[in-house]
Amino acid sequence: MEEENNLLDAKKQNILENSKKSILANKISVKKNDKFYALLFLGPSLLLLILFIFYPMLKTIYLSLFLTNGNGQNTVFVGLENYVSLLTSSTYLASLGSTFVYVIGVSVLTIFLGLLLASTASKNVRGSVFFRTIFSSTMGVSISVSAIFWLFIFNPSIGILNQVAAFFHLPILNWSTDPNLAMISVIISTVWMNLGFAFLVLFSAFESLPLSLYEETAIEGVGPVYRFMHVTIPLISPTLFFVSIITLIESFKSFGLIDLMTAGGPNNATNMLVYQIYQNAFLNGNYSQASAESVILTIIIAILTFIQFKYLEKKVSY
Amino acid sequence: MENLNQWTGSKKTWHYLLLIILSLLILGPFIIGLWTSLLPTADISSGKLFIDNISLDNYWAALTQTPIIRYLFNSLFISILTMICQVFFCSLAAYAFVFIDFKYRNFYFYLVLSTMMLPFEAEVIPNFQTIKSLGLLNSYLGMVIPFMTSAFGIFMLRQSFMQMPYELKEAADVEGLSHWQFYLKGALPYSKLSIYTLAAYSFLSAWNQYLWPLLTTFSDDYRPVQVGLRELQSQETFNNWGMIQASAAIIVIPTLIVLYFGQHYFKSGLNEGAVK
Amino acid sequence: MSIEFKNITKTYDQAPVLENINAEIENGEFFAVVGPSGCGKSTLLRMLAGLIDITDGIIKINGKQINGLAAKDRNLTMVFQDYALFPFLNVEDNIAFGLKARKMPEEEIKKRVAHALEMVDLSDYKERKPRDLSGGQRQRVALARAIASDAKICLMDEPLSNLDAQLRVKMRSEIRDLQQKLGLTLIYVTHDQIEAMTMADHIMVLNDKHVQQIDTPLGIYNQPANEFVANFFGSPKINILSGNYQSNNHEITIDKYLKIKVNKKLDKNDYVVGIRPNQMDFETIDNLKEGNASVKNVSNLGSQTIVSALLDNGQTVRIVKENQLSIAPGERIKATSRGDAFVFDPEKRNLAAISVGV
Amino acid sequence: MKNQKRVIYNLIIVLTVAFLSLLPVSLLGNKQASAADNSKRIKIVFWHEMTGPAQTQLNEFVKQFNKSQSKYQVVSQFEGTYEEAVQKILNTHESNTSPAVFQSADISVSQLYHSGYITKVQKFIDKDKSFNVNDISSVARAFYSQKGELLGMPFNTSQPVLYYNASLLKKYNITPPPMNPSYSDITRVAKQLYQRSNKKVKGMTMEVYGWLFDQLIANSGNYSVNNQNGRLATPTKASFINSGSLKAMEWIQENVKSGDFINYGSGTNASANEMAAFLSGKLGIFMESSADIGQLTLGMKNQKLGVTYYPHADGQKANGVAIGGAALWISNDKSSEVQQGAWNFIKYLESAKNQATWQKATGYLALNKNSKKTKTLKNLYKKNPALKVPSEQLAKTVPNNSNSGIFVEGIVQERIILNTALDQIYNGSNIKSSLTQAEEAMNSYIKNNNRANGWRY
Repeated sequence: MEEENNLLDAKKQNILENSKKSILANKISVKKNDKFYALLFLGPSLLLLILFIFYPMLKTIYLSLFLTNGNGQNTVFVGLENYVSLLTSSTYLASLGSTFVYVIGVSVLTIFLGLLLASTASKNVRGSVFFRTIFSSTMGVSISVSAIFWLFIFNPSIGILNQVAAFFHLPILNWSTDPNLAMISVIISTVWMNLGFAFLVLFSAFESLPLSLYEETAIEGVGPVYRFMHVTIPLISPTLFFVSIITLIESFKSFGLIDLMTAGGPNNATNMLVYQIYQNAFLNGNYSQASAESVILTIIIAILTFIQFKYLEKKVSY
Repeated sequence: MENLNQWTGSKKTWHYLLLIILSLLILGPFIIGLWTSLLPTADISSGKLFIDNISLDNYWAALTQTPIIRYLFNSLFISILTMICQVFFCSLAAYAFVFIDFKYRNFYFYLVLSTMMLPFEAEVIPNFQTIKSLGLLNSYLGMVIPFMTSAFGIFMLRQSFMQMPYELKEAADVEGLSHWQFYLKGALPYSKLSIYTLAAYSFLSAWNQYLWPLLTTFSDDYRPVQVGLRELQSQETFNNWGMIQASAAIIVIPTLIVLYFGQHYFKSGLNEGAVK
Repeated sequence: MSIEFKNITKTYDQAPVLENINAEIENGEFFAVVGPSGCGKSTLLRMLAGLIDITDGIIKINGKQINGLAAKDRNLTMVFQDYALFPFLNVEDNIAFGLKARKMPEEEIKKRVAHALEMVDLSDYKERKPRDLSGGQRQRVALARAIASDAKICLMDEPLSNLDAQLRVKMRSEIRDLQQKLGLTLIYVTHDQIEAMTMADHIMVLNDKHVQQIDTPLGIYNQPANEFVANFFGSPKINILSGNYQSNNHEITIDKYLKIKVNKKLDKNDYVVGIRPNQMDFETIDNLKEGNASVKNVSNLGSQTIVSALLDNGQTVRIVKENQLSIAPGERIKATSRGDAFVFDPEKRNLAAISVGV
Repeated sequence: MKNQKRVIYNLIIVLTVAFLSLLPVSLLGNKQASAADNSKRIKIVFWHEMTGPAQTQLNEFVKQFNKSQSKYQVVSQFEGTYEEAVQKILNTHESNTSPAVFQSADISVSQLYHSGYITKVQKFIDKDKSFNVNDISSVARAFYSQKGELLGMPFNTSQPVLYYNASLLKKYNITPPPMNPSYSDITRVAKQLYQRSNKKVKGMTMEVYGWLFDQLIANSGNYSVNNQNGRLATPTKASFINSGSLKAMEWIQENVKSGDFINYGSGTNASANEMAAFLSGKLGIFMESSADIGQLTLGMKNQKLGVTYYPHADGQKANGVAIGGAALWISNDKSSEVQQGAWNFIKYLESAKNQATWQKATGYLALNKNSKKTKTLKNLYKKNPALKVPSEQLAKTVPNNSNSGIFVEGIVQERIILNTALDQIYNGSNIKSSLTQAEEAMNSYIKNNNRANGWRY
């Protein structure tokens, strides 16, 4: 009897232990390595983004609340004073204004000319591949090269533009000193540089237009202009939106061409947001001011990017 | 796209005329730049542009008297390094977001995505300090490190990885491939096209870097072409226009080659990554 | 290689998808898991494969608990619905893919790949890329990959659902042959009851998070555990009719001509009766006032005729006759039962009694 | 697909070939440097902002210095404009790339003084018996001194002067301006040139450059900021509006109105364009640093260059102008051995012989009093008497607080602010309101800066 009892107990014990084991076993995941791999794979990117994007953003906000001395150390806490002085400074407001003029000018021209190039190149005639290569070629031009090409073209005394003007007895324009002309010259150079990219993207949208729609409108006897406005444009509107927003964002961040062509002048006419930041921080040593300007720039870019995301969300499943 | 048989001859002529005019507008700056690069500087600065004593002297001068070759090498080195790093780190992160199950995955993804809202141009001050304290001012690494990964690249490759049938991953699991093995032998070759696109894109954007190298390079040993050309331009107070145009021509050629071969990937990749 | 599921439960975000699954699979058995889409059959397969975690319960292979063991350590292979072939690898490399990952010696890989290709009759296609193959050929590559791995357990997840009907029939027998030849323990997930019936040794019917029945194909056909199983198997579909139980003569009456004898005493008044269409009969009636149903639709399949008719009490029945009939919609008939029928509990829908003949 | 593959392979091949072909060239470049870079030598990194012929000559000095001794190896690096360089120097301090010795301009005197990043050259002068500081122009030294101590060693020194194209004037039969011209003297020449050339030649320009404006104030004996240009105490306010600046700007606007004035804007491009126009005979008169003489004489092969003193208001004596240019400074973040090397290099550059060579090559004025005894300078003056003009102007100047530069932080800021005002004025804005705006901007800058540094404001 006792033996049997013991046996039973032992059995019970065994069952208990087994169930404990099974509970433990269940906790072990078949993907136990995943945490390690997630860290290994995502870690580097996350670390880099934190170190070079998130941390500096917070630091920039922090710096914008202080005054900085000649050596770039933040010394006196001033709260939002830097922002107040920025937003009441006529220079900064003028800079905001000229940035908007520049951004709008660049975007409108880029879209318009990009559409013109893309629609012209989309017709399959002999040699169209050759023309497409030409139209996209400015994508391979870097900032410095573009600046040098255009600086020479716009050079008031020896530039080709004024030489041609002189030849035809047209008025000689002072491209580098007239504020309006300088703005135009910077816009033209930027648009020229942007065109390759805009053309490439818009052209691929034209390429993927359904042929059947064209055939149908042709049957219905719709004119080309009407068709372009009411069939083509709506069909490529997602691409159009993409190109516009990218161009907007990129032109808000313009720096290189301005630094090379006008250095913000004349009379601050082309002193855009990023050039202001550079000028204040790395020429004047006024880090607090530059930081406040950086924060304002970030807000503008963030809003635009957010609009882009919202739009993408409809198109792309995350 | 349109039935060309219906096109009358004059319509075709007008179309070609338009194509040629647009081509000239696009090519104009190239042509003017290349032409002046063949002229003696003295003639350029006295305004004589339409002359016939052209020569390659300016090119010879640019190659021998300026560090332009060094600049080109620096740019090439930085761009290739950035390209390799970006493809590597972005694809790893994108892989994690698609094929690895971990806590708060979506949170991390949105975190990464949100960096696209923060412009690098607005963060140069603290980043300069960081690079300085890492002792990386005036070095290749200093110019590459902040751009070794990008939210855009991660996003694009994630989209591309998500288009892979998940069964491939399961098959690989059953076959006993580790994440690393599947990443190398499955995910990367499957998404080749997107990888090439990111490579081409990151190469060009690294090549076009301007502000950051301007701030962090202090000697010609490390200056890339963009900044190098700026230095050349400001050093030649006389504005040795011929030589500067020649330098620009020397620099524009490699990118045009990359563009010519990479065109297809830019187009498809940009559409994949952003529009569709 | 025997397999055992013990109280398997799977929940996603608190919502259960499988509850208390129990099953035992013998070595060398062809075990089909059948159920409508979304019933969790693929989930079960993936838990066995080690691709997803088990929330609760135990899975054993050869008596050894394998919870938490990584997929690669379970020594099994899997064939997927979409074949899971790498488009950038040719047939040969696709088959060798896993073997290379396991760092098997080159010689051995060559031998196995050649053998597997021979088994599926694709030796001439080894240089091709998947996109240059037909659907059936791709499926065979996936099979070859399973063969090459030498594992004795093979899991298949609806492997034939992307093929056309004719090819599917052909592949069924090929897979069955392979399984026999290689002595595989095969777990086969499908939503197609015919596949399960024709191929499997045992079938597990899954629905609504639970196992409905595990039995041989005939066992399932002849003794469905509940109305769902009865409904799921057999073509054309079983007739489910409601009737009243008369305790005095152990009979369930559906209408005046349709009556089922029950061989045991039941305790409720209303029951649900399942009669397979081939267990029903009818005769045409000229007088419109006679009979109990009128013909609605007639499908002549050549070897058999399927007639669907509306009973006067509003229920629809399908009747199969093994010959060609000339009968038109609208005609009056008298529908009767040949005798075989299942009686289901009206609430739980479980099998309550079986009627075998009158 | 196959096509893609081919494209990719092509691309890889092209890139690899390009890379490999550049590799040996750049490695060679490195090797040459390292071969000369005798590992035993102490490396002295030297940052400068010289361009054109000055850069060539400076590099030549570096080469000769390295040859002249075997202890130090000076490595010169170009750092852009003066404005960029100051900030780079401050930003890189105590990093592995910062220079041991650097060239920094008049604009940075106060900033560097307060930064605490420099070792005053006075320290080396006091120790080094082989160097007689009195050989160096006292006017130049005063500019870079504070409380009697020399902070940086003046190196490239210039004077703002007025250039005119003598050949053009002759061509149109115009009497050249006198050696010490008044505003109306210049106006006359400019107008005549514009009219007689049938408006083909612009009469005059003054670059949009705050330094030139400051010199106009200095020449009138006024101050740009209070506390006598910051020489008495830390400045607290700008004083851009004074009798001197008003007269000067009225003079400019008079010429703008009559059409003979041309505005080239500001920045590197502006000065380049201005120079190009002058050389190509499209511009008659401009005011710039005397440092441009070298380039101008080089560029005017067949034309004659005229130089005069900086112009002054009518009916007033010229007070004299401050020096321009830059000094050499020693960083205190390097070992004393390196600093000593830097000092030796500075000493080398200041020798009578080298200063004479420097002036001949660049147009910057020789600072060593003994330089004028050298053959180099004697020959130079004999050949081209115009080159003597800036030196004479410098010699005639009696230093006072008005013409010894502005001792205030943020001169870069001041220049930018002034550039804005000048641009407005050139484009016809009201002088007083433009300058008031500039003053306000500068005042708020000074206030914030003083606040940040804990000074009186």
